[in-house]
Formats: sequence, C-alpha cells, structure tokens
Amino acid sequence: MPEATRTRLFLVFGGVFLLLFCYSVMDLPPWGDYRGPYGDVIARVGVYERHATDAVNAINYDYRAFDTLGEEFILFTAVLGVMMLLRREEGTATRDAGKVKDAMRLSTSVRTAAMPTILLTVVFGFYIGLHGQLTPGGGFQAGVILASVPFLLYICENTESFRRVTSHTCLEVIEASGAGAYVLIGLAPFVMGMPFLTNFLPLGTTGDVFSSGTIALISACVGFEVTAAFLLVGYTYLQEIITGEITEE
Amino acid sequence: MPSVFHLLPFFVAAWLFFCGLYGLVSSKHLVHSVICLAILQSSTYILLLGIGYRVGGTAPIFADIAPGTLTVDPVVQALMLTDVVVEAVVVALLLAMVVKAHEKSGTVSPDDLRTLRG
Amino acid sequence: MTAPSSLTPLPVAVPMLGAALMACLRKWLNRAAMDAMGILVAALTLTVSCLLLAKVIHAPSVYWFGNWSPRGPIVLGISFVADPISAGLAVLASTLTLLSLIFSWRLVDSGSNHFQPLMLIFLAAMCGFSLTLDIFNLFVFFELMSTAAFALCGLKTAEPAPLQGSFNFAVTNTIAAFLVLTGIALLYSITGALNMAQIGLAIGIRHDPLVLFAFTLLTCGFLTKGAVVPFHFWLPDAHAVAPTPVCVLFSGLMVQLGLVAVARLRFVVFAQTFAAHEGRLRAILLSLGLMTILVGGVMCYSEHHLKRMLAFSTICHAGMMLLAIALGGPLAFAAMLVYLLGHAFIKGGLFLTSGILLHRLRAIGERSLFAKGKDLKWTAALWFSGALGLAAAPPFLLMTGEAGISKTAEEMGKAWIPWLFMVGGGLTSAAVLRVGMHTFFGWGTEPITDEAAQIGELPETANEDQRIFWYQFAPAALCIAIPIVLAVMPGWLSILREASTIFTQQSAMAQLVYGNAMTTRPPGWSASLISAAVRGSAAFLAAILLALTSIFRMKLRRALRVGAFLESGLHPLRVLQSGHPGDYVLWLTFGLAMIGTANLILLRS
Amino acid sequence: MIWIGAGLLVLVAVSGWGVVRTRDVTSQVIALGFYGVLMALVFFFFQAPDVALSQITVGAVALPLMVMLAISRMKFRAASQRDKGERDA
Repeated sequence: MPEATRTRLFLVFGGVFLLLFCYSVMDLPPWGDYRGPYGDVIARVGVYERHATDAVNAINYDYRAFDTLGEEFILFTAVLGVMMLLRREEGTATRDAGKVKDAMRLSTSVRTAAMPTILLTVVFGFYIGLHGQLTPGGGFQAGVILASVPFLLYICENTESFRRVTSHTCLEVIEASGAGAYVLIGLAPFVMGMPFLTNFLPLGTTGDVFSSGTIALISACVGFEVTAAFLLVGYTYLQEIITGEITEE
Repeated sequence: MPSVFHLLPFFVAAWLFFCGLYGLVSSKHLVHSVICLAILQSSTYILLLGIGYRVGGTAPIFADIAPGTLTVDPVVQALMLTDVVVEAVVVALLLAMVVKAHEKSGTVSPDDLRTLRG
Repeated sequence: MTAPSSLTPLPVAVPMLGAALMACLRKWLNRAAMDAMGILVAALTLTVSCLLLAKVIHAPSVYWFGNWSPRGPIVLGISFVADPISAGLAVLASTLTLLSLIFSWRLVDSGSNHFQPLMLIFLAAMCGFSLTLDIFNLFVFFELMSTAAFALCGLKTAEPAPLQGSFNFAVTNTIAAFLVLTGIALLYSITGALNMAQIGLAIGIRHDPLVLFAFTLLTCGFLTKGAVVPFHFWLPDAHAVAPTPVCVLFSGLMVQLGLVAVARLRFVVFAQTFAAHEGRLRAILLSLGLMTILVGGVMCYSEHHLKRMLAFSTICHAGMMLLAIALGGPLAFAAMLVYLLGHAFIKGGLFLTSGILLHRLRAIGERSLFAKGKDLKWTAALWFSGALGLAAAPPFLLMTGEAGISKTAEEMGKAWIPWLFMVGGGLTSAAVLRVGMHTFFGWGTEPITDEAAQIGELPETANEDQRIFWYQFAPAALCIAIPIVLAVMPGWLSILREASTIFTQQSAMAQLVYGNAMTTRPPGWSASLISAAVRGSAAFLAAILLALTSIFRMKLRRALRVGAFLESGLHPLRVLQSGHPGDYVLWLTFGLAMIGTANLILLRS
Repeated sequence: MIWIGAGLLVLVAVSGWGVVRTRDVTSQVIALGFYGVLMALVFFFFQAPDVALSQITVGAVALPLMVMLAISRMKFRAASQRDKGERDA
C-alpha cells in the first residue's frame, strides 16, 4: 500500500477511533472524583494490616504481589530475549573493528567530581530500595538507579572499567536468582500450608526499616533483578562497541 | 467550560493513543516505530492517573499523615508501576530486533524489509 | 464449599522457578543437560496440573493469593479459579510444551540455551492466563505470554525474515495489550474493581457508550491474540519464521487462549450488560467469525509455504471457535472447548510433521518438496490423518465438538453454521491433502508456487544427521493419537459440560468468588454424532476432490480447475498480507473503528 | 492549582505529538527524554510520587539511553562496514 494512501486511510479510521474514545469517556466520573472502593479500602486498612506506610508498595509487594511476580518475569524474559537476539551465533567468525580507545581523557576536575556523584548515586539507590515500604521508592526504582552507576563509570571513567563491571556471568546469575528468589518467597508460605505469597514474616514496627515482613524481602529481590537486568541490556547493546569485535556475515 | 475541563486527562489519553497509532502507521524508520509505541503506551499512564485522582487527595504515603486521610487511589499507581516496567521491557526487546534486523539486512526502513509478502 | 485446592498456583510457579534455575545454569550446562532439565520441568508441570485437575474435577474452587479473601463485597487480592476448564487448559498447555520440548531434543537450534527457559516461561504464562480471574492479572499474563512469544519467534536470527516476522508480531500484539489495559482502566474507573466476577456484578445491566467502548477495547485486544480477521495479519508472519516447536504452542493454544478470554468477558464480565441485546451481540460476533473462516480457509488453500498454510488454517479454525462463543450457552461453549482440544493436538501434530519434513528434506515450500517424500511412509500417514482430523471427520475429536456447536446452532435456527464448518474444514483439509499428495505421492505436475514460499528457510536442525529420530516422530504421533483416544472415550464430556455451566454463568462464578454454596444442574451431552460424522466425511471427500482438481489441473478442462483458481486467482486478498507493520496497524485501527461503531449502534438502545 | 496540572496535561499532549512527528531519530530521542521528564512532573503533580520516581528513572533516563545505545550500535556497525569496504577496495 502506498504511504499516502495508508496515512489517509488511517486518518479516517483513526479519527473514528478517536471520536469513539472521546465520546465514551464522557460517561466517566469527572476528573478528580475518584469513587471506587478498592483503593480506599486498601488505603484505610493497609497501614494497620501490613505495617507499611507506603500504600502503593503494600499493594505492589503484598496485596497484588502476584502481579509483580508476573511483571518481574516479563522483565526477566525480555532480558533473555535481548541476549538471545543479539547473541554471537556459534561458529561465526568475528573480526576486529577497531576497539574504542579511551583516548580522550576527561579533565581531572570532571573525574574528581564524578567519583562523589557515583558514590552519591549508590547511597541514594540503597536508600530508595531499603525504605520502599515507608516512603516512595522500592526495589524497582532502586534497581534502575543502581544500574545507572556503571553507565556513569562508562561516561566518566573508561570503557575498560565498565566492561569489567558488566561483562561478568555473575550478572546473569544475579538476575535469574532475583527472579527465582521471588518465586521461592512465594513458595515458602506454601510449604507451611498457607496460600502462595502470603506475608508470613513478622510485620515489625510500623516505620522501621525492617518492618512489614516479606514486602522488604521481595523488594530486595526485585532490586537485585532489576539492577542486573538493566546492566545486561546495556552491556548487550554496547558489546560490539566496547569489545571492538563484530561477527562476520 | 467545566465539562471539557473535567474530561481533560481522558481526552489527552485518547489523543496520545491516536498519536502513537499515527506514528506507527506513517513510520519510515523502525526505531521511530518503537518510540511511537512508547508514546502510545504513555496514553494508559494518563488514563490511569486521571481515573485515580481525587481533588484534595494527598499521595497515599502514610509516613507523615494519619491513616484515614483522604488520598488519591493507590491501586492505579500500583498498576502504573507495572505498566512502566512493561514499557521499558517492550522497548528493549523491540530495539534488539531492530538492531539485529539492521545487522542482517542493512536497513531500518519498514518498506525495504518485506520478505514476507503474500 | 470445599477448601481451596492448595495446588492451584503450582502450574505457574513450577515452570517459573525452573526457568529461573535454568537461566542461572545456562552458561555451565551443555545442550543435553539443558534439554533434559526443560523436559523434566515441563513433565513436573504436567503432573501438578493433572493433580490439580483431578482434585477440582467435581469441586471447583477459588484460590486467593496472599490469603487475601474478599472483605464483604470488595475483593482485595488476586484469585485463581481452579475449575475443570481452567485446570484442563493448564494440562493442555503443559502437554503441548512437553511434546515440543521432546521434539526439539538436541536438534532444533537452541539459541545458546536461551530456548528452553523461554519455553518454560511461555508455559507458565499460558497456565496463568487460563487460571486467573483477575482482569489486571490477565493483562500481566497476556504481556508475559507475548514477551516470551516475541523472543521465541526471533530465535532464528541468522536471516532477516524472522526479525521482520517477530517485529510485526510484537508491534500488533503490544498495541493489543494496551487496548486491553485501556479497557481495564475504563472498567476500573466505573466499578472500582479488578476481579472479573465483581466487575460483572458492579456493571450490572449498564450499557452506556463507556461500557460498550470498554467491551470493544477488551474484545479487540483479545481478538488480536485470537487472530480474528481483520486482526490476523501478524499470525502467518510469526508462524512462518518461528521454529516448529514454537509454532505448535502458538497455533495449538496461544491463539485460542485469546478466544477463551473473549468468552470470559462475554460470560462473566459483560453477561448482564448484553442480556437484552443477546441477538445483536451474536450477530456481530458471528459476522466476525464468518469473515475469519472464509478468509482463513481461502488463504490457507492459496499458500504454498507449509507453515504459512497451517497458520492460515489456524485462523480459519479460530473463526469456527469464535462462532461457538458467539452462539453462547453452556453446550456451545463446552463444544468449543472440545473443538479447541482436538484442534490443538491435530494442528500440533501437523506442525511437528512439517518440522520432520523440514529436518529430513531440508525444505518447507510445496514446490521444493515435490515428490521428495515418497519413501516417508509413516510421516505420510501422520500427515493424512491430520488432514482427516482438520475436516472434523470421524474418528477425531473435532467431530464431537462440531456436533455440539451445530446442535446449538440448529436450535437457534442458524442452519448455515454447520455448512460453514464444512466449508472451513474442507478448505483447510484440502490444502493439507494437496501438499501431502504432492510431497508423498508425487502426483500431478509441478506445484504452483508463490513469492512467500520461495524464501529459502534455513533448516532449523544441525546438518550432519538427517535421519528421523523416534523422539521427533513420537510426539507427532501422540498428537494425532490423543484426539482419537479422547473421541472414542466420551466419558469426560459430561464433566466438561458441567464445568462449562459454571464458566458461562456470571452468578455461578460470583458464587465461587464469594464462597457460597454451589448448585450445579445435572449435565447432559446429547449431540447427535451421526450427522456430524456424515458432515465431516462429506467435507473430507469434498476436500479430496478439491485437492485433486488442483493436482491434476493440466488434465482438466478450464472450467473444472477450481483448485488451481483458488490457489492463484485471489491476488487482491494476498496483497493485503503485505508484511509492512504500518499496514497491519492500519487494519487493526480499521477493525477497532468498525467493531466500536457497530457495538455503539447495535448494542446501545 | 489544578489549572497548573491541566496546563501540564496539555503540554504532554502537544509534546506527544511533537515526539511522533520528529522524523530524525536522534532528535527524537532527545524529545523522548523531554517527554519522559514532563510525564514524571505530571505524576508528581497528581500525587503519585512512586510512579514519578520510576518514570524519571525509566522514562526519562533508561529508555532514551537504550534507544541511544541501539542507534550507536547500528552506526558503529555501519561505520565499520564502510571501513572494511574501503580496506578491501
């Protein structure tokens, strides 16, 4: 189909779709007038039942923890997929395409500034991860922040240290164990005769870092998995550039 | 115009969905398609956010406020978190396909990559 | 109320754990160990699914994750429903995965050992999708299933075609996922619930534009997965490029799960909404099914790439299952499930057989296979039995399903539906027969071919050994044998009928969720098998005739070359299958706009 | 107060269209990053700090970064192919 015809046809059908969408949302409750019972019930009982002050994380890692399990496996699957798609097929030769040299050294002042930034990021990541049940944050956000650290290294320092941090098989194992540990946390109460993913640990004092039972534990697993996952994706994309080897056709 | 105002986020969501579809239909670069998919996805964020919002409601964090205070809906926020991950993941996977397709056929235009016709 | 069966989460948890473990050990284990582990985990999943099925067969129950049972009318947590239908789908998923993994033992390229964990995650997602009763959880498993499928589809990265096929697949199905999510969000905003039974009760008989639009979005999303015209374009592309064992899962169950989700929507979520417009809703779904059967059947006959041909046959049969869902009612739905079961195994068997051909003869196009398979007697037997099965002829299970659907159709005064089944079954069967007669008998002149069939598919197995191994042949033979065994032992049909009574009744589902006592009516399965057998046999005979007109086209008078005309004369229909992602998105939008408008006009008043 | 939010939403709608209409991929990545930040602001404004935090890490940083990496990988490949062609010639 020629490009112009396609776009013109789309404007007709897409326009109908847009009109339908706009026409039907007029029956929604007006904006700013949330009515549903689900969220309010959880907001009311969450703190008492789960000793977690962040209701969103209580939902994510407890009330609807099974959704999050699925979500973590979506991430896990996608990383497997990315690594598989961009793998080196066995038996293909590689050729040297000129390694990226760390020729352009950054100025000393930038590098001195980089180190505290990296440290700060690490600290911030851990803070976000550990206080997930209390304040906004949690394993996922912490994971992404921590994953950015090696990229900061890559930008500020050199490719060699980035490569040393990320190319390890360890990362793959950490990622898979993070996902596996989530299932195991779910199965632990199951072995004790309780339903899957029951929050079986003592809930602790509300407001404490180690409160709210499995919420913190799951959050930690997710954090490990997400950190490793994003690093693996980044490394897989950069692999050719930083190793300077390209597979032959 | 209060009625349009009260439907604003929903109209914005509809518009973003339309934009994403338009971009996908008219795309000439596979990376462009992937980004359009991300825009299409962000329509669901706005929709969920609009649904869960409550005028005068605070964030559902009870660290500083007493339980029982009027808050916005925490459930939609949990759903949005899942949604954010899904977005990142789909983009990563699709980009890997694009990169590989580029390596194998040297093109990133959907018009040139048509071995499966008929 | 019986205690919730504690086995319920295992069909999801076991393969997930297995996949994580295998991904951990990927670098250290060799191919055989990985394969053995994959088969072991799949077998374990099959065992727990069977145990679950045995436990809930007379006592369906709902399982609450994290022990969050409902507070009064408000559901807090996520629930799995363990009824014979959902558990049975989990059993089917694990059986197909097990057979595919056995088939791929050490021969099919494993993409540096990524293949086995991905298959297991795919299995977990299919089980979760069948079992869940929470609509957002359904979305999560929809997306997990899609992600695993996209990755598996691009397994053969050595050529550009797989990447294009999986890109189209990924784009259309991701849009579908967001259609579903938008629908979920709209429903959530008016009901404040995510549990399907609770949503259904909360919507009640409301059918304003909002509910209709949410219905449109959800059905279109799931129909995209279900490959219903005009959302079907991704399916042949994805099948053409995916490795054979993956095709078995795509065609056998993934597509049909989309339709089962539509059934859940229709029977549980929107049951009361359309109670007053039952006839009009049926008309909309029936016309979609009709279009799907015709397009799928005709395109199936005009394809010459074996996997694309089988993929179009899946579209055709998906249309038939949609017809059954459109008719509604417990008997038609039970019959649809029987049809699904039979089709999954027959189609799986045919795909595995085509995989054997690809392995042995190193080709997948009809012309390049011409007369090459003359000494493959047993493979030929499997292939022709598959053709017999597709026509819903005796003694295959599809016949039993067709009997049930036709009975409901005749009761509703839609006598054209059995004829449509004959057309669809006949066309797909004729295509399979044509390929079989060309390949295994070498009859007639050199086959017609087309552009898509010319792409040389790289054989997916290692080059050195071209023998057919028992572990390739046995899964294919099992796939053909199981529907025969199930058809001659019809004792389980009454259990299915009973389960489908619960599945198709919103009130029964709600009772399960809120833990009230169940009352089930005595079931009955009384569909005349004899007329179905006659219809199936007639369709098969017609298929043979059609295939023969195609094969001996040079010896026929011009007016009699029906088969050859069907093979090459339908250019406009083939042009639509352009392989361009933009076109596919356009057709998706088209379907969305049309179905949305039709729903709004017909179901509003 | 809510008018600011409404303004932000309109800005999101406009910049969404802008991202889609940007045909040059490299500029589009920049636009996407801007769009991600804008989205995070909207989330923050409408009392969703958790989502805002993930959005700022994923939508505004990780996503554009991934696209950038993919583009640079493709460019690297194309450049090395060119180099090889010149060497062979």
